[in-house]
Amino acid sequence: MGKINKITLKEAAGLINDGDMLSFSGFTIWRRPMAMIYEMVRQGKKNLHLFEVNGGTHTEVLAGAGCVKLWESCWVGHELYGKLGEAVARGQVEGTIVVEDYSHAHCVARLLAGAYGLPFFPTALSMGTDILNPKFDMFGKAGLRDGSNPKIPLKKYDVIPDPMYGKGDILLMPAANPDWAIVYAQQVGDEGTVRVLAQTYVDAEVIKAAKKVIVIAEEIVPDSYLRDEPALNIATGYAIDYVIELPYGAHPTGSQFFYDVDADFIRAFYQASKSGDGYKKWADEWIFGVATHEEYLEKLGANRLMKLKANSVMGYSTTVKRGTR
Amino acid sequence: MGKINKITLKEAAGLINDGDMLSFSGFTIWRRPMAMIYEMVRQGKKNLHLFEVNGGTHTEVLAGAGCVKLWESCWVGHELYGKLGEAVARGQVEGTIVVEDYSHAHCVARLLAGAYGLPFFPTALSMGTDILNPKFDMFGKAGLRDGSNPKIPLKKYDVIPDPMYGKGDILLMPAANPDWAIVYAQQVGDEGTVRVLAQTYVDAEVIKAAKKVIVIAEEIVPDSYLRDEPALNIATGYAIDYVIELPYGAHPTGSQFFYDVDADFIRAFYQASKSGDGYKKWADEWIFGVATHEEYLEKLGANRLMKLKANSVMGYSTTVKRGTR
Amino acid sequence: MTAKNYAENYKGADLLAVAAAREVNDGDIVFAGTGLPMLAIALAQITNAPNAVCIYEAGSIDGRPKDLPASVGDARCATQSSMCAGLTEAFYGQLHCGYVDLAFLGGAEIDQYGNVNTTVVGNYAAPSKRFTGSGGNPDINSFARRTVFIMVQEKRRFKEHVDYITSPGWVIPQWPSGEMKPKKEVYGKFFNGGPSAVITNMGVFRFDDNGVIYLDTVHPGFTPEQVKDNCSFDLNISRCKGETEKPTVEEIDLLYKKVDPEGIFLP
Amino acid sequence: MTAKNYAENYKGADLLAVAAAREVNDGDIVFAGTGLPMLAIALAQITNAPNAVCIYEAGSIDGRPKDLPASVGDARCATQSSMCAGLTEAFYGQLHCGYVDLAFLGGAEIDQYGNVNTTVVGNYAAPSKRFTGSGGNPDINSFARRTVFIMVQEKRRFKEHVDYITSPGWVIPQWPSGEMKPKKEVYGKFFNGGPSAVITNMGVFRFDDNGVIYLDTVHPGFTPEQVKDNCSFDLNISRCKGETEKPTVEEIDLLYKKVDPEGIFLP
Repeated sequence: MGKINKITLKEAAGLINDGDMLSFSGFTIWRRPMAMIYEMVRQGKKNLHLFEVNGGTHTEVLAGAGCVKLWESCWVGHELYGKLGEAVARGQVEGTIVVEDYSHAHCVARLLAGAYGLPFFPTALSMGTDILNPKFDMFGKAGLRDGSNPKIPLKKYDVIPDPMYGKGDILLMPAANPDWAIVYAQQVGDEGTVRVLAQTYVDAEVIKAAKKVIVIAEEIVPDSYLRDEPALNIATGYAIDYVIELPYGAHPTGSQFFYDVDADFIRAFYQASKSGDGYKKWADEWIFGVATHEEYLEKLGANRLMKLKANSVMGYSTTVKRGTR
Repeated sequence: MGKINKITLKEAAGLINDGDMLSFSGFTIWRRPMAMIYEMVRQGKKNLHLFEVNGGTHTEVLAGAGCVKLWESCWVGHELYGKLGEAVARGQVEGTIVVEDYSHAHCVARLLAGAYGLPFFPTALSMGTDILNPKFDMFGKAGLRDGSNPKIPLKKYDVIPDPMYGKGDILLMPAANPDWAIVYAQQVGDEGTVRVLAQTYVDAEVIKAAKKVIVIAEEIVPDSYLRDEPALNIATGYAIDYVIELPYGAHPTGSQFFYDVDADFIRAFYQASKSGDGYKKWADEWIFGVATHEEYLEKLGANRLMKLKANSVMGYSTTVKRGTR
Repeated sequence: MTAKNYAENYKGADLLAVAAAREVNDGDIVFAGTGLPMLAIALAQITNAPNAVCIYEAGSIDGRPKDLPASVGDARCATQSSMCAGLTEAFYGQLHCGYVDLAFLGGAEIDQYGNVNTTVVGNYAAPSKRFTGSGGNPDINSFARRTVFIMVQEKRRFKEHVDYITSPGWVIPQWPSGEMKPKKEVYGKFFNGGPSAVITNMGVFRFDDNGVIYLDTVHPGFTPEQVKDNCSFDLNISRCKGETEKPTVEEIDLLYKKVDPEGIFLP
Repeated sequence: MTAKNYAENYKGADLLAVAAAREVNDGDIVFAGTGLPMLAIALAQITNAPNAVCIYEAGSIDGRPKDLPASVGDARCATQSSMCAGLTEAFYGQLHCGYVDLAFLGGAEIDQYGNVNTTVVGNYAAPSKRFTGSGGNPDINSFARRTVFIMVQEKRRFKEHVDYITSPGWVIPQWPSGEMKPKKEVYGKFFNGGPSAVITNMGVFRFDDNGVIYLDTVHPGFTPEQVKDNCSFDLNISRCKGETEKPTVEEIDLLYKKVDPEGIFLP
């Protein structure tokens, strides 16, 4: 019989040190641990090293607040609700964020290696692109590949000839093993079993690859319920270090079968994120203007949350207006 | 809307050529495609190359009949119901079967590489064992690693130093890509979606790694039913080439939620398998003595099958006698 | 078969979606990105390719959305899917495994070899502008048998050389040396194919045996010369075989009433 | 705590299972093979290690069987498991990932460094007898922090050199050269640990700092000398600290009434 280690949002964010390497659950604007993102901004985290299979609104919130020093990923934006990742782009152009680009599948390879305890993972995807241009090894140019940081590999990637079947050159992508996985999951059992609904993205891999794991649970349920259908679970209790139970903990990103993406909220953030001042005003209102997650929800208001609430059969909101018609 | 290509057991076995490389679903004495195994013996297949993550009763049935020339795996036996794989052992000792031993996780690595279209997969498991002793590269000693057989890698394995984090030497295991995956699954949809119940073993990987896939379905169900819980499915219709619908198609091995292992049947086979004559008598009765799978079931008899029938809640038989008490 | 009833009134995006849908062969396994590609595959599945299946990189395979997804990670992608897993399954279990026939992708800049840039403007080491980044574009494009790019036609987007090769075309650098070589040589036995068509608001482009882009058909209302004027490189228009087939009334109807009734990608 | 009530009547297998169960620390993540190891972990979970969890290589993680599984692939392993996947998850997602504290395994032959043979008798290239083969034994043993081997004590099984090193002990060959080296050197930064105990029908063995086996306790009814006589190598019995603790009446009761009431492994 395992048990879970329940802590508060403030305690959880307090565990994250400046300079730590972080990775997150979810996909672009779905199932991101937003409550923790906001709290890390409130606590003024600095020099974070983000490894993300893909970025999203959460990345932009952290980058806009100046929390991010290193960003390894392949994409950042807000899907239909914000074309670009303005804060990361600003950081890259102004040189305040060191950006290391990989392809999406390269990032998956790196995380899979980390999840399986392998130092690297082979892939033949995205060969012949500038992602592999040695001139664009930005961590290398910044002198970060000298082995002094155990979280940064000695090489951005390697190439070896296939010794088994002579298929030609293939890439080796270095493992990614973050200090922390910060995960949002719809259901966590009272013994720590974790279930996410609909697409699993790379959540199971993020949990395995990280040294420590914090999970924001939309709800905590009996483990025995999750164990009735074990094939649907993505992690066991012993893989989870801390659990926070927070309804709407992923807002404004979506949580399948609980609530939809808050498109209007993300559109407004995107507009604000286009300038440092704009971001600051937005953050003053939505991050520093509320002391707790409960105040944040109160500020959003009941009706807004009801509009976003997922239809329990379809798994997404059937009442929110999405398009122009 | 996909459709499935339903064929008969005889047609399916007729597709397998002498010398083909085969792999199977299941684990030791669970969920093996026994009806196809029997039919391949009836049709007198020769020189088969088996790559199996692990062997079991099905391996012994094929090996005893002299169908097997090459066997790459890590284990063969009948679990509690037969200590050794007598037919494979005889083949190895007498030199009629070329045996290439890997560890269990090495076999998984090889199949994963095959499933992902990678030429190799890294692993640090089982280093420092005689599995890696170059003197015991039996395919190499038999001159099979000259590249003339595209299914046999140029090396049994390779060793490279970790270039990313300097963790030390690590193994590269060559991909396994069989000509055929012969799979038994409890449920196949009318569009070919495949679901197995309880442990999935390496069934999803076997299906991906193989060039062609034949599935024996305990039952064919509406795809829409399987699509209501897509996270429980292990393959899509386009990955499946042929489907055979056969109740009790895995007997005497077990099928979770349909029937249990037939321990008495396997014990009897194991005793018979200890000598060539014993095997022949057994095969004359249970393989050549029945023309079809229906005759095989008739010979087993209704009550025997009822005893094995799984309790629909527990997923295994709660009436069959398993031990001495 | 009765004569087709072509639409007279349609928007540029409508023609893009329809032309793209027509690139789908029945039975194709399609790996599609967010946006117009989602419209195109959805339309194809109810017109010319009822047996085509769609994979989205977030992990849904052969989904049957009841409502149009707004992105590939959308909960709507999972409805009635054959498998719903994650990125490892999509990229390695399906794409790297070799199942994918057709990639449906977008791009910000393209060169005459089909190399696409979705990463930066200017020198990557000190860029003047950052786009979203590669996402799965180069992965899907690099392993699919055919790739269709859907793009906006502008002189500054159709370039002699793109600022950054995010996604590989027919002639690409082989690293670490960086020597430009045919994709087939760089990919060795991993080679499956490459870009087969580029569809813009002005025309449909294809690639010759040397992997060089040429104008195949020009959209109604444009001339090959106008298209050439909207390329920075010397576009080959000599093989242009005429006008792009217009959307039919039925196709436009399906697009607005069945595929995107909420007006998500088609305002 | 009240004085323990030790059993007077028990079989060799009972003591094996009980002694093995006592090797489990509460909270251990245990990766167990088929047979006695299943009895040992099941007993430990209802006695000294209620928070220990069990992984079986077929893919069930932290299962709570209502009925004793007869093998690791048994449907019974999956009942109320936290995860039920397959071998990739068990071997790579759990074992190679580094979660496993304790391996519970068997073996046919063992040498003084804890190298175990479960593959062949004689020269592998031309063996006189074939056993089942490695299965997951070397994988689980190679990455677990501690391994407990449960074996039958016979002179021909406790050998100076095993015929074939199926599963790695403390001093092992580094390939391709084959030079014998400490496991720590061969595994580099992948090193997690190695064999911590061997439990037979005659005693409990452990390993010294040089990775050499020695007799730690002798089972009631045997003398250290008798154990030494049942080894082909010169067993160190100088560190034997006395008799193995007997099973208690409660433990035997649990073994026969709760763990294996059907008499699957305990006839």
